[in-house]
Amino acid sequence: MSKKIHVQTNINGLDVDLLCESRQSLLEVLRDVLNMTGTKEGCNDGNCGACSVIVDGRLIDSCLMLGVEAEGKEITTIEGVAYTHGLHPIQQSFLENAALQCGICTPGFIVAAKALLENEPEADEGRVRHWLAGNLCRCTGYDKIVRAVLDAGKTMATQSKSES
Amino acid sequence: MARVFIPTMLQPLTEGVKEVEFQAANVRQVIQGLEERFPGIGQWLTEDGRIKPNLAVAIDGETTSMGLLAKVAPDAEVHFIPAISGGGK
Amino acid sequence: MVSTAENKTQYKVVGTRPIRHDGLEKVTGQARYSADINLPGMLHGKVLRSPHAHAIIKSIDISRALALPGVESVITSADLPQPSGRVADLGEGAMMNPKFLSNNVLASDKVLYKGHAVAAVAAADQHVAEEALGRIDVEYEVLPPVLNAVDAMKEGAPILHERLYTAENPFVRPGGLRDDSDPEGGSNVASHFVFELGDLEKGFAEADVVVERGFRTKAVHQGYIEPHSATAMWNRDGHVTIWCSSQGQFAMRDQSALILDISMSQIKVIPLEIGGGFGGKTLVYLEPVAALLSKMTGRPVKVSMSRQEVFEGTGPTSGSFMKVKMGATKDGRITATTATLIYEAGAFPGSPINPGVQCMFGPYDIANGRVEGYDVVINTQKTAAYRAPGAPAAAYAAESVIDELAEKLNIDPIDFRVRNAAKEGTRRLTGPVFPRIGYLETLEAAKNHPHWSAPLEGPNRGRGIATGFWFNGSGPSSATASVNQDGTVSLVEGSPDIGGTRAAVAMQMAEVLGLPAEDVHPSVGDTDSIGFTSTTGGSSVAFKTGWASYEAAQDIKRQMIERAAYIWDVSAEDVDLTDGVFHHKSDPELRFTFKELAGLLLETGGPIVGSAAVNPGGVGGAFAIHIADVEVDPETGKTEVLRYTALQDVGKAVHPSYVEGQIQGGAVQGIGWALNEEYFFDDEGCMTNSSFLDYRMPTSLDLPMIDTVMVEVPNPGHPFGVRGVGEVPIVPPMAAIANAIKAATGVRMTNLPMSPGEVLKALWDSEESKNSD
Amino acid sequence: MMAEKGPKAKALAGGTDILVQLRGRRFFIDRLVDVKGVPEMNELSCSAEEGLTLGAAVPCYRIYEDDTIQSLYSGLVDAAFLIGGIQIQGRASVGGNLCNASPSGDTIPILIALGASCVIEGPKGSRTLPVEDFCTGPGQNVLQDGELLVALKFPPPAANSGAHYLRFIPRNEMDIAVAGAGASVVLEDDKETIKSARISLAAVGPTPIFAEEASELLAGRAASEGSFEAAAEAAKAAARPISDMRGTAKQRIHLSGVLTKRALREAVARAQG
Repeated sequence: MSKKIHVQTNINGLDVDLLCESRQSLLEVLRDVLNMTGTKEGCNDGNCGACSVIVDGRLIDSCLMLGVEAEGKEITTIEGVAYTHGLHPIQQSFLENAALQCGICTPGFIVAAKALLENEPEADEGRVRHWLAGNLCRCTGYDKIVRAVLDAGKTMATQSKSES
Repeated sequence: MARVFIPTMLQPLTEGVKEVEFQAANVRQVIQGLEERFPGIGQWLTEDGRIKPNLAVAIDGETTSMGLLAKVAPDAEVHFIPAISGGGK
Repeated sequence: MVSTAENKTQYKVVGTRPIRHDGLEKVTGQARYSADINLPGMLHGKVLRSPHAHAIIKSIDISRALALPGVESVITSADLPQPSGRVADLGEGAMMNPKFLSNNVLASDKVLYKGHAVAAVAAADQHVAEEALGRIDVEYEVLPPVLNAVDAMKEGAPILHERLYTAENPFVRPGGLRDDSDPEGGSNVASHFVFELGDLEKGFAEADVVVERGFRTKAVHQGYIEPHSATAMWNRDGHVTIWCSSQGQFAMRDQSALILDISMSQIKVIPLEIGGGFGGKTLVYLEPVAALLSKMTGRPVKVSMSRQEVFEGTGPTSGSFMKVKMGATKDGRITATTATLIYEAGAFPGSPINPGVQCMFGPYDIANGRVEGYDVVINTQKTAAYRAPGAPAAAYAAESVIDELAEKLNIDPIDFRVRNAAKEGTRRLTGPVFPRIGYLETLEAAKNHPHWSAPLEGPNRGRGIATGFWFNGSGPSSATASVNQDGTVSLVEGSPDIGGTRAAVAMQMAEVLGLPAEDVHPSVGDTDSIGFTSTTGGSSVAFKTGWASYEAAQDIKRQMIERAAYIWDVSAEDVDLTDGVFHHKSDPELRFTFKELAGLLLETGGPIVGSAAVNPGGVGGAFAIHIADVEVDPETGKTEVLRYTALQDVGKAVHPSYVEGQIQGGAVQGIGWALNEEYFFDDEGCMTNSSFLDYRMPTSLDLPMIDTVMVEVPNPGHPFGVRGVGEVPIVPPMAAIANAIKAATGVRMTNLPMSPGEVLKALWDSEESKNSD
Repeated sequence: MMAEKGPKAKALAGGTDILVQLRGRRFFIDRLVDVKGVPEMNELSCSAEEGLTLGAAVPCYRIYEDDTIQSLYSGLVDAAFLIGGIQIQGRASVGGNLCNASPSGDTIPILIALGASCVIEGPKGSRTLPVEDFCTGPGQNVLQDGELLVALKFPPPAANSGAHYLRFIPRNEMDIAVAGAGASVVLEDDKETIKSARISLAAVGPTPIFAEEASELLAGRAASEGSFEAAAEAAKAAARPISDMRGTAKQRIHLSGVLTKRALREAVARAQG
């Protein structure tokens, strides 16, 4: 077993110190080191998006980033999407639109949708479908997921207007 | 009278007879009745005193889960068909 | 859209769209799936897999692996008892040959496909375990592989199983082995059977038009996003706990017990959330391996598959070769049909040939027919069930030929189907007659749908339809529910939930008790905490476990009525439950809300628990018709799906959103199967596209919205009219798209997938044959 | 750091290829050096006068989110926007895609079409060479042990120029090119005559191909279907594909023609403004 490396990072707003091996991916670090199992492994080669997280504002597959690269970064995972006292509009919209069946791809889709809608709440169907093409779902045929993301975008657009 | 259908691949044993009618109150009696008419056919239908694994009995189109005990109503149709094991959504 | 044919009953909960009970955990990442288990002291297992498609294992040397620091145990099939080759009944037609099952989990003397498990390692972490795999020295004697059924059936083909005999009987059995004393050699044909009805010769003589076609489909994978994972802890007292995600915790228990040769009661299987199954999580792969590694090490062991292992080591559904001949009269009446279906079982017998044959002509009333089926073993992954197993390929062949007949006769394809539609009383080709079914209503709904009449303009575009049938299943099922003092009910049921069935099952209980859906809290029990429940499969759960839940609710209702009567000192016969209120039939003063009475239970005789265990008959079959618009790029052969509508007889939709979801998901899996999905093998039998990059499942960008129409023809065999809904939507898409491609290009595609390269080739061939005319 | 370990050292930029290859045990290394912290490798400077300098570790999203690049090098934006999905574009770099030297690498043909050159630093100093000379075979490139691709340099866009890259894939995203074609054209001031053109192909040979004959025959010809057709035929002649699970050789040659035409149509349309 190889030597462990000390990494300081920030996950979901909390500063985190951790030890990991240089060969461990960020996904492994989240799941096996930190026991944050909400981020899922579907393929481990960047082709399904189940492990999507946001790093410094950018949507990525955590299986394609090393844990040691998290040093100094700000990371958002599915565990950090909900508010302290309630669900994020995207989560609520997934529930109301029945946009999940087995639920294994759901964390990845919600994180991906958050990365889109926080910048572009008015994204249209074409934009949403393109953005989500890196996230595979085998249960739903995407129809209800796309609707849920479009609906959540509307809610978020209204919210940001009423806030400003 | 129960109306009992002979599966295609057992029809060589019945010299081409495709269905027969006789009195039977349950599946056990159906098989006994078949065996009386077509000696040897029973071994294709039962094994170790029960309906063969992977074989289903349909009474009036409805697959029964009661095996040899299943009741056969007067004038019921009885079919022997391959059981369908669970597929899965 | 819901189109109600004869829905007279109004329900309060059934037919509404509450938020599913397990939803919150799934949108926040808290839901625990199989790979999310981490136990103190846990080891990680990895499986060594065969690099060859067909080889004799001459020796396995594990010493170098064991010497690696961090490695705790290495196992091979020598550590498993070798069961007999006699077929065992694991309940409800779930037939297993224990020897085949065991040898698929760990190969014994031969490896039969690339990816076949050979040995397993438990180590401190998965990187060490992976490293150890490279230190297991296996000596193989490589044999020539046989990679498709036609080759496997040839004289002199390499034989996979020296003792396998061809079961020439009507009752397909997944492989029987000859006695060792039997001198006959083996066969790759595991079974062969025939169904016949009427008089074929007469039927074809009456036909004005006859169409005959051959079809080929490839193996496709269920493609669930969650890879298999199992964690086991073998306790010192010989009891084992297994945490895994499967479609049946009892199936996992019973299969593991068979392979480990221990009593089923020594195993407790705890079902975790399941990240998709579609039939593919009905067989054990890792569970006995994790258990044995735990036994060897005395520590909990988790074994997880990579995506490549999922593709190479678990069952896709069969590839097939099919021939169909069908005749019809000028006025559009089908007079006769024949079909031969050869399904590839993979390394061990048991393709879904049987349901394929039985569903093939399900939608039609055909007086004269003959269907023949073959189950053939080849050197590829052992196939597993996949959504309506066997039916989609068969429907692709049948519905393509029907489309061609309608076209030749110049009859509208929906009208042609209406003229030949199966209805209540129609005798199926396989013998039995149909009860009340909703095929005609579904065809009518399609005919009246705006999609069918919408103009489709532009070059290279075409519209196609196809229909499909699936029996639907039932089976033993159990439910237990306890009334809480706050007026809610905790429901434990036995069916792992792969698509929202917890909600559908809880809603049926809520309906009986007059409670809102949210007040019934469903969970899926482990094998020690709920009665036997058959696997989640065959679109059976909303039906059978819904029924168990309905009966358990009736049990609660009866007991609570008795309790109210006791409190009021009246006869129970005079008390009823209406809209969630217990009341005296003639004295309006005597009433308890459900919540009020629930609060009184402990002091008036104790808690109330309702339970039911059922094995219901009364299953109603499902019919679907899909309409697809496509555009084919004539320069690249690529097919774009422009518009898609799926209509289906759903019986009674308990939770319409999740019924729509099933229809949409099934349709899209079918679209993937139609256009791009396939197992691609090199000449040595190695799968070359075992990743989500090259095994091309549809992405969100490849699809339009999938419109659904739920036609509700209640199933008279169920208290709420429920029919299974999950499987039939994968049956029509391949033919619907093939028929649309034909309309767009004039070319009929008879092989799946209809990938751009294949379509392009067909376009070139058709161009060439035109030029040579 | 790289030089110390010789062939057992690799550079890590976005990691979207190399981590998968390491996991698949395609090769074994002792050292993986994260080069994203190297300033020159993260440089992104673009102007109409100076052209574009693209640090080898710059991820794709920085290319397509840059307004200047969008207006000056829209062909490069095409390629950066279609690699993988959004998640991949958040990490993957054009430099990494080039070093990976896959015949089907989606950004390489447009680099060739745009006349980009590679800036390479190594223990023996720096050197520069045209992109079309960089790849030497599937997964093979000219880099010697210890050498590193630092940046790509693009000449300033000529007046009346336009470029486009497109590929053919069975799905609409998340796929490997069955074939791809890049084209850049410079038109005369009449905007109807081609002054010069560069055409390149992906996935139809052991390396991405610079289709010289197809490029040269366009010079001086009308920017019309007839010319595109002629170039497509020449591109087909330049293609030397294999048959594999992603496509047959015949299909790929055919697609080389189809895609060359389509790339030229769009490149000309862009040049005409």
